[in-house]
Amino acid sequence: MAEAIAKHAYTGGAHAPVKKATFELFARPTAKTGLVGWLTTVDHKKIGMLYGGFAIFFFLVGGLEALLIRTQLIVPNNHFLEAQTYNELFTMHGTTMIFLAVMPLNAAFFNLLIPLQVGARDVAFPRLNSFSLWVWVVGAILLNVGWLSHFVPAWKFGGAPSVGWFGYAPLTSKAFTPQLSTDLWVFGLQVLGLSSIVASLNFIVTIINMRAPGLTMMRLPVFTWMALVTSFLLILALPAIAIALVEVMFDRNFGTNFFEVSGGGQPILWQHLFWVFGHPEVYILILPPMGYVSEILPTFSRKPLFGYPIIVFSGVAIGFIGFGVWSHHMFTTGLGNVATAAFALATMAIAVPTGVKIFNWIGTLWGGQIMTRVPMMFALGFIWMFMLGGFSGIMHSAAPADAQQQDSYFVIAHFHYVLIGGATFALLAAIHYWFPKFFGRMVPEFWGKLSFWLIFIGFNCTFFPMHFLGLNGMPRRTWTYDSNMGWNEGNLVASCGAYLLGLGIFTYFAVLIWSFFKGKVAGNDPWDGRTMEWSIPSPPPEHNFAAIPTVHARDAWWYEKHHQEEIAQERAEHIQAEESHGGIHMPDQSWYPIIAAFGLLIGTYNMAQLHHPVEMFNKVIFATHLPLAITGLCILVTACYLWSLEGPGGYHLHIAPDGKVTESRGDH
Amino acid sequence: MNSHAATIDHHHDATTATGIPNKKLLWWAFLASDCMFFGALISTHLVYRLNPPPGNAVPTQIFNIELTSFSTFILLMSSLLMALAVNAIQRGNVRSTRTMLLGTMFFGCLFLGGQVFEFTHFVYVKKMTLSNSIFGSTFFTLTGTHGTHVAIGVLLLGMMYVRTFKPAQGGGLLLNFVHLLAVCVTFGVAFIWFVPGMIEVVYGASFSELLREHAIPFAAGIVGLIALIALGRTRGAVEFGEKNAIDVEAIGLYWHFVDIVWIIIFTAVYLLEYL
Amino acid sequence: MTRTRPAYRKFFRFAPAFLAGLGLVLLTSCNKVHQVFSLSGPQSTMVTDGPVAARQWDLFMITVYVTTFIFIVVGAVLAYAQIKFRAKSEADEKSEPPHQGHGNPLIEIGLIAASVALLVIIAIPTVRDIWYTHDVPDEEKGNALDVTATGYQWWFQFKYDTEMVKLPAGGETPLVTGNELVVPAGRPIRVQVRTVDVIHSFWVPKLAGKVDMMPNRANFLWFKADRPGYYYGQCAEYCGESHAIMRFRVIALAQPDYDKWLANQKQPARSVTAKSLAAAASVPRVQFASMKLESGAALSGSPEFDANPLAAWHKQQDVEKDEDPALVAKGRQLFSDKTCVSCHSIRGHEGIGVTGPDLTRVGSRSTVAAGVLENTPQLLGEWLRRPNHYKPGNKMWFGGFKVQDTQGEWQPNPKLSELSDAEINALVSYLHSLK
Amino acid sequence: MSAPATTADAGHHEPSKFHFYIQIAMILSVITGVEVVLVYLPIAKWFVVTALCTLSAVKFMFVIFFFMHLRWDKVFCTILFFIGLVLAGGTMWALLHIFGADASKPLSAAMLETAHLAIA
Ligand code: HEA
Ligand code: HEA
Ligand code: HEC
Ligand code: CUA
Ligand SMILES: [Cu+2]
Repeated sequence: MAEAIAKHAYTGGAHAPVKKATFELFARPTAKTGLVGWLTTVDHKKIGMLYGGFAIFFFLVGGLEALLIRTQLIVPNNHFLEAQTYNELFTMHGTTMIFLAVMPLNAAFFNLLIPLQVGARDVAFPRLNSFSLWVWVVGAILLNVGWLSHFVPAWKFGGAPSVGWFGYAPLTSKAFTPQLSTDLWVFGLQVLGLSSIVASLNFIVTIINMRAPGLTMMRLPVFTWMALVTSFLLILALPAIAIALVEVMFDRNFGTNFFEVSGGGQPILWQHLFWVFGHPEVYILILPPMGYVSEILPTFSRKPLFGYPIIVFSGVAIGFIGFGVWSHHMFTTGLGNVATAAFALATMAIAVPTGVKIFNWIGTLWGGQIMTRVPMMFALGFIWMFMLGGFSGIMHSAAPADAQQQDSYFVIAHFHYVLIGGATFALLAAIHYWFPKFFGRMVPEFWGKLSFWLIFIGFNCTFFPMHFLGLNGMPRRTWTYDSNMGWNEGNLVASCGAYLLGLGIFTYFAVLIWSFFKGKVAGNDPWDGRTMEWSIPSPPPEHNFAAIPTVHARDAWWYEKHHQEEIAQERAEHIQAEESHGGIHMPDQSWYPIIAAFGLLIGTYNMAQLHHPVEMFNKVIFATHLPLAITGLCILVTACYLWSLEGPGGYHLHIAPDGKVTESRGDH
Repeated sequence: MNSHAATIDHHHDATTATGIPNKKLLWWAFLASDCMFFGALISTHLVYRLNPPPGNAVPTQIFNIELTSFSTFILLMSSLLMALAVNAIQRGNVRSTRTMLLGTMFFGCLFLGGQVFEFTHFVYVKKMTLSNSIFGSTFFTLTGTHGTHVAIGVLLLGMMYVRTFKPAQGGGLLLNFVHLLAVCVTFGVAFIWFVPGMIEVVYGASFSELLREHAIPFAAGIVGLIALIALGRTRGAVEFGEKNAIDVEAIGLYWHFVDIVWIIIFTAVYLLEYL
Repeated sequence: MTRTRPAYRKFFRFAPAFLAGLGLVLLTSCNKVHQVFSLSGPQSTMVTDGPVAARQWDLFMITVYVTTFIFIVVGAVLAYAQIKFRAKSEADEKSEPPHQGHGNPLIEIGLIAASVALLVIIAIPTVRDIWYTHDVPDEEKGNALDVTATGYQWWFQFKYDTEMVKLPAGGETPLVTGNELVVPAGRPIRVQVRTVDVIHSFWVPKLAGKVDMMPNRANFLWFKADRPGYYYGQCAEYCGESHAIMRFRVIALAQPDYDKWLANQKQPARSVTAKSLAAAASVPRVQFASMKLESGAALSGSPEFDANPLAAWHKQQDVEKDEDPALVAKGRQLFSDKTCVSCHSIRGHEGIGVTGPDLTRVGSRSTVAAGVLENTPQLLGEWLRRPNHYKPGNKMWFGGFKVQDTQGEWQPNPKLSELSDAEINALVSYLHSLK
Repeated sequence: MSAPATTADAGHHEPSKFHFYIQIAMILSVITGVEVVLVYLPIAKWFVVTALCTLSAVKFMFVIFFFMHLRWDKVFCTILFFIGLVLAGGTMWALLHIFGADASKPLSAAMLETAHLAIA
């Protein structure tokens, strides 16, 4: 009985009767490859790869923006860029790197790995997952369309957003930035937030509810734990910025007074709401990387993670304390002594759980057999660099000292150490580590190591001098500086370092592309891994597991490798049981998620310019964008409705004893 | 699998690791997130109440506490009906579920109508707009967001209601769509024009005047209502049944949440002003 | 994974050691690198000149000591583990896996306790200094000078709340200056920071950390200059297009000098008459042919200026010897005719505007346009000719030299758009006569 | 499975909570009534505020535990929801304290005060 339910309720919904005569607006696509296959996919691995591909593209774009920034600052009083362009560049650099590069890269790994690590066939809500992806794309488009006005005068967006990545009110009010770019920034972030919330809800349910038998919470791989904490942070932190963005949007479009001083508004409220989100956000960026590192270090030390429960607990603690420290970004806004002191102390407290992680990673290395493969080098680089970044964070937390550091290059140094030395290093480690799993090919060691050293050296040359620039009084977000300030050499070194770093990044990705086509074919388990994803073929088949595994220990695969007979028998039984009740159920692809996202694009794009007339072919078509905005929202609602009627659908896979997979639809 | 062959335990799902159905978990997580949404909104409102600027609206001169208390009561009743709808479907009673869903929507509509009345009253009679005072900005945004939640709730309930008619043998998408349209039109007209109008009448406006003023929407509403009644008759076997209890329950969670948010708003935004 | 170790491995193995060595050599020998890490610029937070900044630096150093200590300890252990436990050979990697140990709670608790203890070392002075840096200490309150600094996009206005000047029309008003805050050394200064538009921030690194100028908030900070000096300040909160060059200066003077300066400030604007001239001038001093400035140059301080800025500032206070009364009078006329008066005030002369800095004594300032250009005749002329080149988006260009048409497009203002060299010459003479 | 579900064997269902729900709803309405009356009663302000907060909290709990079935569901649902609730509550509490502090008095409100002083 329970098995029967299992089969149906796997996708969580109603089971359609056998002979269905649904009036279908769009036939459910079945193509697994090709454009349609990718656009309508609900397979978590494909969605993960799409996330990853887009994110890497935007990482390069953000990096290019950074290189332009560094080029402008290479000498004093430079005229390479105009002030306005520079402001657009750093705004978009920050926004891109955070929302369009690191977050989606993490989302990519969530998608790729969570179902594999918990032993599931997909996420809990596969179509919702595809919706998150396409909504994210909508947000990325909205944020970046502004660039077009630099190339096509007809697009009057007023350039890319230029309010800084935290868009402090009242600079975002219509009086100071009347351009459309700011509206697009507001809507872009809002849409990205929606995407993240939806995706996170999905991951939370997947991790909590779709664990394979025997996989208790305290056996969950650390990466998955960190993904869970991150997802919680996302659903709890994003609402704050969502409300703040709504308020700005109302201020800009409907004359409300939230941040309008003449009406009694207090712009500081924006800062509070932003950082209530913004600080947890930085842990959203770093916790998944801590997860990657916690997977990679044990693998290459050939030892389990030291102090697993404490690492997990400290991750949760970081997430929790992270909600109580937001005002450390506002030490200079005159919070009052008590609040300043309270937030300073709370901020320092975060060093403790973070330190615990560092200590346990060292504990993991201790007594191991360290194999310095490329992922391991990035992971070790992560520990070193993140520690340095954490220390400058502690320096910030001493509020009176921060009065000198805030908005100076010292902050830039701090957060690039944690964001690049931390998050990015770990991501590069992760990409390298899991590349063989998802593409079935190895990345050559030599080129990997070369790119590591280029990146490591370039990174330190770029950002180490920035500490000194900051202490020497160089403010951030300045498009130019004078030659008598003592900043010339530091900036020159930093810019040269940035080029080196760029070269390293270029090498890294060029090698990946080469390996994709020409790399040595990897086996299922090239690194002698410890978690479940290494137990299945590379690249993983559509259904992930021929049989849902039963988990017996914390490092599930490691355990299986050392208890092979027992496991083999268990496996065979599982396969048989599954086949006896109809085979492996797989969800159907669907058009509706992407159509809904398209509706959202039309809706938000037009809502952003509500008060402008719609012009086409030099003619005013509508007096406002309202009709188009409503059209977009109607598409969205209709698509969601059809989506709910469509049901999860599905087909079955049957695995023959010789491993051949066949597909069956309908009757069973 | 047959619905009478198995007892469906509505508090335990054997297919998930925790025994909590996926959908229920999703909605509870979403509600946790929604707490932060309203937390941020209510904070904004209260923060601006702490130190009001000159020229701010004076809430007690604007509010109509009788009407708001009545709305609160209405929303509580809708919660009751929602709970009963879940109760009914968990016992496999589709008929009763439909009635309860309609009832919930009806009360939701009354609440929304009350809010539409309140808003227009504040704007045109009390001269408090979204933009002429900070109180107006925060008040309308907070209660408006809540109202939007209610409206989305009504829409979701409408979709659920229509779905209970989905024939067992499939097909009928078009009819389904028309049905949903009828729901939208009827309830839309009810809360945008009819209910606020009736409140005016209670406060002394003339009914015939009202009819004349909104003749077109009212006509549309009546057409919608007739369509609803016509389409609402049972036509053969339906797919919807006890196994869908989780779907109804999920929407129920949302609906009750909107209710508890109002419990807080009612105290924090309205009642406390009277002290 | 090849059997034999490729040669490159050797290189990579020694890379860290090589790097560390290279770093050390560079650090100790090369002068350039020395400059990178030296913190003695005009906005250094290390070379402090007042108690607030000194406290902040000392606190910073405490954090540095503590974290360096941790870094050395943790780093040493980490480095040791990395070297000691590295698989020495291919065979090592394939051998029996090491003991699968899971952790040790005692070590963990010990480390947590140690971390907390180290944090307490930072926390105590942090809390103490939050209170110290917040407001003037009680015993000095009576001696404090109150000023109000107001941020505008992209310049600063300074108001001496207690120093009143007589208005020509009768009544009195607090003394107002722009972009240069002159204060007495040795006395605590309490600055109320305000803004008229977006958020700015008041930051004079050598004297005190920054406090933001928040709209709708009564923020303030205090500082004291230990000795007379010329201090660089900068807006530290991103405030729009020209945030980068929203600068200002604080000049601390010995009390007698300050009193003299104040007395002069309270006078109406200086008028040049033939009688007041020391010697007759013949040639116009401004040579516009050389006005082009190469990129990369110092705009706000020439080498002579930088050698001793305070002295340069004092020199700037002196009336010029070779003034041409006719030219000055022409400049004064132009100042009205060209509608400069609508934005600027010159107390005692024409001018009622408040959207731009008060120019009553603009000739005695050491910089033009909020610290962007040194106030030489040549650079002042540059400013008047191309304000938008030196300060993109500034409100003198957009609003003065350019005005918006009905479509919202910026069109040149026929009155102001292009000033001729002769006009600029006259205006500069006039503005520089205002000492 | 497509038969109208009313025919299903009632014995397999859990007992109906119809009357129970109605009782809860009545309690909720009564509490609401008491709240509205409370604000008009001439009693000490602190008492009314405390009473209002308590009563709202009681209503809140009634709805989530009975109407929303938390009482009958796995505790994890309760924990999940309370994470959000506690964080939201904590953030609100912190924000209200920060904005209630003297340092946070906005200039516009201060203006109002001086205006009052001028009149007085
Ligand atoms: C990945 C992102 C990330 C991470 C992990 C962190 C981690 C930390 N950050 Fe950082 N931070 C940012 C990203 C991040 N930050 C960004 C992007 C900004 C700027 C935003 C902007 O303005 O644009 C910022 C700004 C910022 C500020 C505001 C500066 C300012 O604008 O004035 C502060 C102030 O307190 C701060 C503090 C901290 C602290 C205390 C930590 C701690 O979590 C660090 C803890 C780690 C360690 C301390 C190292 C390891 C610990 C040990 C070895 C144990 C022993 C140590 C001790 C006992 C000290 N950060
Ligand atoms: C994860 C986040 C992240 C990452 C990875 C980076 C990466 C880099 N950042 Fe980052 N930075 C931020 C987040 C990040 N930054 C944020 C949040 C801000 C604050 C913004 C604000 O103030 O609002 C900021 C601000 C900031 C500034 C300060 C600007 C200012 O205040 O005026 C500077 C200046 O040097 C800088 C430099 C760099 C450099 C050199 C890199 C390098 O690491 C980049 C390396 C990558 C490359 C060099 C790419 C190489 C690519 C190619 C060679 C091929 C290109 C091809 C195609 C596009 C197809 N950044
Ligand atoms: C639309 C208003 C406006 C008009 C008209 C205008 N200015 Fe200005 N002026 C400003 C503003 C605003 C600034 C500050 C610019 C900045 O630093 O961002 C300024 C700065 C200056 C400065 C530098 C002041 C200092 O303290 O550094 C001088 C000198 C000056 N203006 C002279 C003139 C002259 C001469 C004219 C007429 C030819 C003129 N201005 C017309 C608005 C105006
Ligand atoms: Cu003013 Cu930056
Ligand atoms: Cu932070």
